[in-house]
Amino acid sequence: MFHKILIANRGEIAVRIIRACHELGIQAVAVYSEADADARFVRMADEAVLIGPPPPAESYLQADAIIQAARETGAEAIHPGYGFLAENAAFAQAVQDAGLTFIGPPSTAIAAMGDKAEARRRIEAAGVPITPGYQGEDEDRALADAARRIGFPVLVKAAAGGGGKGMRVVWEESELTEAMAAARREARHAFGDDRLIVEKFVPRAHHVEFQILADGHGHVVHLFERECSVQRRYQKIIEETPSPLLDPDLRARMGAAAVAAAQAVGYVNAGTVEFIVDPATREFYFLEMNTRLQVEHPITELVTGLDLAQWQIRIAAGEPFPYRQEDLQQQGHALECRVYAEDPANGFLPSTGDLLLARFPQGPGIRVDAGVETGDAITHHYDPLIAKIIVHAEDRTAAIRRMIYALGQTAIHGVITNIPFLLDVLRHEDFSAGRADTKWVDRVLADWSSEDDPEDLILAALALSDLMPTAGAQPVAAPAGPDPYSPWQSLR
Amino acid sequence: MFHKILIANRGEIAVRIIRACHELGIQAVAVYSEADADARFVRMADEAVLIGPPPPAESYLQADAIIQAARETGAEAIHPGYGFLAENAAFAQAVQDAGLTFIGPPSTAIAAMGDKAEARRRIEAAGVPITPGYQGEDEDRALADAARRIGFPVLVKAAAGGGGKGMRVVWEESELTEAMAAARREARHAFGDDRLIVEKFVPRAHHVEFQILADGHGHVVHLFERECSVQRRYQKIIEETPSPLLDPDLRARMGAAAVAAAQAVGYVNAGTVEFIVDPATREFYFLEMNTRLQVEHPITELVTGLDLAQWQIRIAAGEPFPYRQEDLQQQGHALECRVYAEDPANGFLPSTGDLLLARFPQGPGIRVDAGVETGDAITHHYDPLIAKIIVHAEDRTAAIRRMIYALGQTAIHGVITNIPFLLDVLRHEDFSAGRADTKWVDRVLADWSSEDDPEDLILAALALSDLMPTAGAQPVAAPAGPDPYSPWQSLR
Amino acid sequence: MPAYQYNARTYNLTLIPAGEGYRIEVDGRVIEVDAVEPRPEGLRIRLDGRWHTVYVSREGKVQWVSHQGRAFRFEQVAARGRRSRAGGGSGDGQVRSPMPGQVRAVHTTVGDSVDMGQTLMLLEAMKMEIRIQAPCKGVVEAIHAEAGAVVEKDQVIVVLSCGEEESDG
Amino acid sequence: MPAYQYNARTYNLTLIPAGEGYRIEVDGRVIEVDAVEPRPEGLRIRLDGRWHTVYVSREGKVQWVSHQGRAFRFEQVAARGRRSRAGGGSGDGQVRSPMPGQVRAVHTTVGDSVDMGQTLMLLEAMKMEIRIQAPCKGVVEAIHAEAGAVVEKDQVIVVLSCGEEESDG
Repeated sequence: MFHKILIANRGEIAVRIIRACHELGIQAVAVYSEADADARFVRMADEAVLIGPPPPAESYLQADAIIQAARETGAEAIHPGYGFLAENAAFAQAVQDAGLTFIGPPSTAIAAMGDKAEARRRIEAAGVPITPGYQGEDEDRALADAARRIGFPVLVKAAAGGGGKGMRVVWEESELTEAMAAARREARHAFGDDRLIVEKFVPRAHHVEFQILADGHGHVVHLFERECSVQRRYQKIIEETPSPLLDPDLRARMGAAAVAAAQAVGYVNAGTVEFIVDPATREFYFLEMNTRLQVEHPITELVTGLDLAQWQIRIAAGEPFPYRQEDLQQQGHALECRVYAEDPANGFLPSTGDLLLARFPQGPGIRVDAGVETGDAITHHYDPLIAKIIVHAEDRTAAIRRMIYALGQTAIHGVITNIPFLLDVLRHEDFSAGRADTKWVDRVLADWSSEDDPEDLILAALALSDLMPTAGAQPVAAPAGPDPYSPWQSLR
Repeated sequence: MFHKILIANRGEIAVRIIRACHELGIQAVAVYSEADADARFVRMADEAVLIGPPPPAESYLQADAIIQAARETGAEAIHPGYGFLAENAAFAQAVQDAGLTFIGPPSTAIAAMGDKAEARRRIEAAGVPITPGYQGEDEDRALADAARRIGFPVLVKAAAGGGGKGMRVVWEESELTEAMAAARREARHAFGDDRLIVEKFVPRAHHVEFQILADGHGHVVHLFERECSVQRRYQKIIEETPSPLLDPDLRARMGAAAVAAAQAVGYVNAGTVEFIVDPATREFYFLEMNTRLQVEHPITELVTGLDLAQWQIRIAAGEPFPYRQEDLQQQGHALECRVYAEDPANGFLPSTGDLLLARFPQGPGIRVDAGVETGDAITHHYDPLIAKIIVHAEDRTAAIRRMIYALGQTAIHGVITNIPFLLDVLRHEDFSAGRADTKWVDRVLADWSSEDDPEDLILAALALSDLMPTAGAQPVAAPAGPDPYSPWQSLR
Repeated sequence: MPAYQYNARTYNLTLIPAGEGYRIEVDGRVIEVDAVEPRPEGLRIRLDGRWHTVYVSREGKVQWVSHQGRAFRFEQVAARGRRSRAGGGSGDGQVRSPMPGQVRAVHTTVGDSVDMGQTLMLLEAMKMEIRIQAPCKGVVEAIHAEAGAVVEKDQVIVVLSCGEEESDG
Repeated sequence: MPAYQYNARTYNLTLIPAGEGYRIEVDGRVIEVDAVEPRPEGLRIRLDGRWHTVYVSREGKVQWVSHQGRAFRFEQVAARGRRSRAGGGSGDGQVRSPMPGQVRAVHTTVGDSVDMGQTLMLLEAMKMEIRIQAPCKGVVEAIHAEAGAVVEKDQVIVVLSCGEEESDG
């Protein structure tokens, strides 16, 4: 087993990986940008190395600086988290070339799956169904011809990308030129690669992904599905498992397809095979494979009882995965809500500021993966994710009830959050019925606004608020003396 | 379903039940003694009623005052928690007579199981094995004759009791008279009933208990076992499930016996059937049945995925339990450690005081059931339990590792705790091997003392401690003005 | 007697002790509070016999109040005051940044005539790209942020002189 | 330069700034601290290149320090001081309560001759019953707590005059 691991990421996922390291008795090295000098993941790490200024391109995407930090601190392996360099095959290769272990798949598997066109060819050859699409010459004219052949609506997306960046639904031909330009621009900024592909768009599709785990000894299993259809503009906001759409037969067929997809590229470590499912025909199509830990991995951990972050490390260290497919099962139902710093009543625009209060829920079946605490800052440099609220309960009804309770116990002051929006989704009859598809939010809740007027209790608290000490407004670590960094003075 | 429930208890179990109520959309009424006016469970409740001074006999054991509080607040049901009135048949009957629902078994079942002699007769008739013993005339002379017949060592214990109170192992006849006197005294104080019984003492016995759940429609299941052998003087300190001692066959036979025991007394709601198991012969004997929720119920919740506190309420409201025995299974491994305010290096004597700091662990697979927060007091009036640290992981090795991590993240200042002792138990090779019997702690760790000298890091922190603001020493809710309860002034 | 604004509405509050609790007047309407207790975790308030824990945080003139997952950001104002100029509107031709972020590109220059809806700038924050569009047909009078600059929410980034027909829209 | 006691041992501390960190002398021995940062959750200390978070709380002269589940309760004393009379010992015939609790019964009266180990009192706390036994053979000189009384830890509850043969045991 490793003695020391460097985490090439920030925020909640860095916190998650540090916990996994510490449980396994491994020291954790953080790397951080100037904006994160006081961040929670830095405070939790055994060592921390500054790698650059706030913009990701100058810090968290600086592969050389990160590998250098690993060398200097004596870390034997690098965990990339998700985002940033997690799906960068060149980085994985550079880590290996530096004599370190990359905690993730081989760079060849990342490269194969990272190129969407290449991925579709490999996956189709493995017998996994894919949507009709085009992955040939990357010229606007060729793409436009393909779009016309496939028939509108089509999806234009980055060959290199994921997460909705560089992705556009094009409903009619007149929109195609601007959509391709915008997609290329976003793809270039996000991935440094502006190649596009085009494919058939399936309306009312559900997004159902399968977690897979492959050890270094040829053993590949799936850890069942995650239903991620509740999305706003391609951004997942609520995930759950089991999927209300699947039955045991469809689950088994999709799980087998996911395993086949992983095997087609010689996959090792944790990965996710994303499918779209047509609820009318119950056909499923390969969408893409994410060659890293997902944001929503905790719901799989809760229903399977396995610790995915620890298994990533254990597999990278050469440990065989001991369970056969038939040993694994889903127990109960898990839900995850992503609490974002954004204003749902104001077009979901980002909201930044200092967290005057970050109070997270506690209780049986409630898990919180957060990268921040009271006093921390939400800046415009990074992802607006404040925390993931995750619940586990005996069935879907109980899980929804528990999530509503948990969000009701959450209090975030200092930035606006999407919690009222999440609560309205959870209470919506379409969601209860499991009918939400990937466009449901954009279609049904496009004009969402919260019940706006503060009720009597809120106004009473406002009138009485001077009764409370203004803890939030004071620095949390108020200095004991004139200079907190000078104990010499305060001890005299 | 109920609209409002009164909780006739305090501390962590009152917090646990309030959470269950709130998740189910039920209002919770707390009752409290003068010592608990500022307690966390009171702050969490929707309503709270003062019922008397600190001594339990004048507050939490005041059945009439509690029933009166339920009437006045319009609560339709009373949840007794554990301890206090939870296993008092007369209280259960009085609640029912007042037209309210007692969230627990029928008073007849409590009475049958509460009287140990009666319980042994009923259980033996149901075909469940019991230890050789004596439950006849309750006179010292008759008990002494029985002890000689059974053969030393024998166990002298309260007919009405549980939890080690009024219980003594008597290794030779010369100790018998004083042991009976002490047991009667403790039994009288604890239960108001000083009758005793005597039975065979099985050395190296494991304590293995089965959780059962019976709905009001004749459906009884067991929710598997809890291994509770790690005890200090009859006080459980670490519990786990599955038991390292059981195999599937023994588990199935004991589970069936537990269900038969419950059925023998017409049991309804959650209960626990305690057995002792002889590790040499793998014979098991009925010990007693606890007719209420156990302190250690969370480990069963974690491996079965069921919420026992919620099911107690749902069953009391008439809901049928929907799962058959074969639907239920144990997933992974769960451990609970009881963090007590006691000084293990000083004979485990109680330690009281204000909690300058109560920092509990967080992370995947970690659950904390606590009745206190930073700033709360631990008084001599009640149980020394500060918190239950509970973990769930894929197997026993991972669960132990996770518990060691979780206890290492826990920081309690203001009272001495048993955490260093718990850590040493968790790291002991006998515990790792699953060999701990109920006397193991008293036998092997009798002379326990912590590695005493503070290491360099501790001394460095001591020298540097003036760098920190003395948050712990200040009142947590520092007043904003001269009088925090007078907003009129502070608003002017 | 403080007044607070939320969503363009002003709440004038009066607090009068009444027995164990308070009588709160909000613009003439009365809320009776049975009792109140400040606690480390929040303000406990008894309304109609039931206790609630409400979380409050203050920072300067801003008072946050939240309960059951809903957070309200109130701004203290002079009593009977009117809403101060804030929020991401465009109104009189002052184009404000609707979010904090970085200017990715500027698509116009001073003196340009622009149509309503024409893209003036591209902003990026938290991996999101937002087009800043002209709120009216008009002429660009000033540009206050260049490519690469970091802007705050509500900061004026472009000033237009709007044609009269759209200016009061 | 403060001194602290823990478990009858006194630690005399000297703190000297050294570069980014500190040099700490403990009774002549040196601990080199690379760096230190006070954080809301605790004191972050870098020793031998590795950061640790140590939790500290102060209440009057008592300083709590904890790490990895082990909590130390230090008491500030005058430098080079000796241990103050504390802890639940018996020593010179002063019998102290080993825990806070309530006196359940008193089994002796002033003037009684008692044997070593004889039960003087029964105390109860947190549902636990503890026998207070005579630490020596001797005569009861004073009883400072009656049945029902609440006593603190280390409070003197009985005073014995010990027979000479046991008094230095």
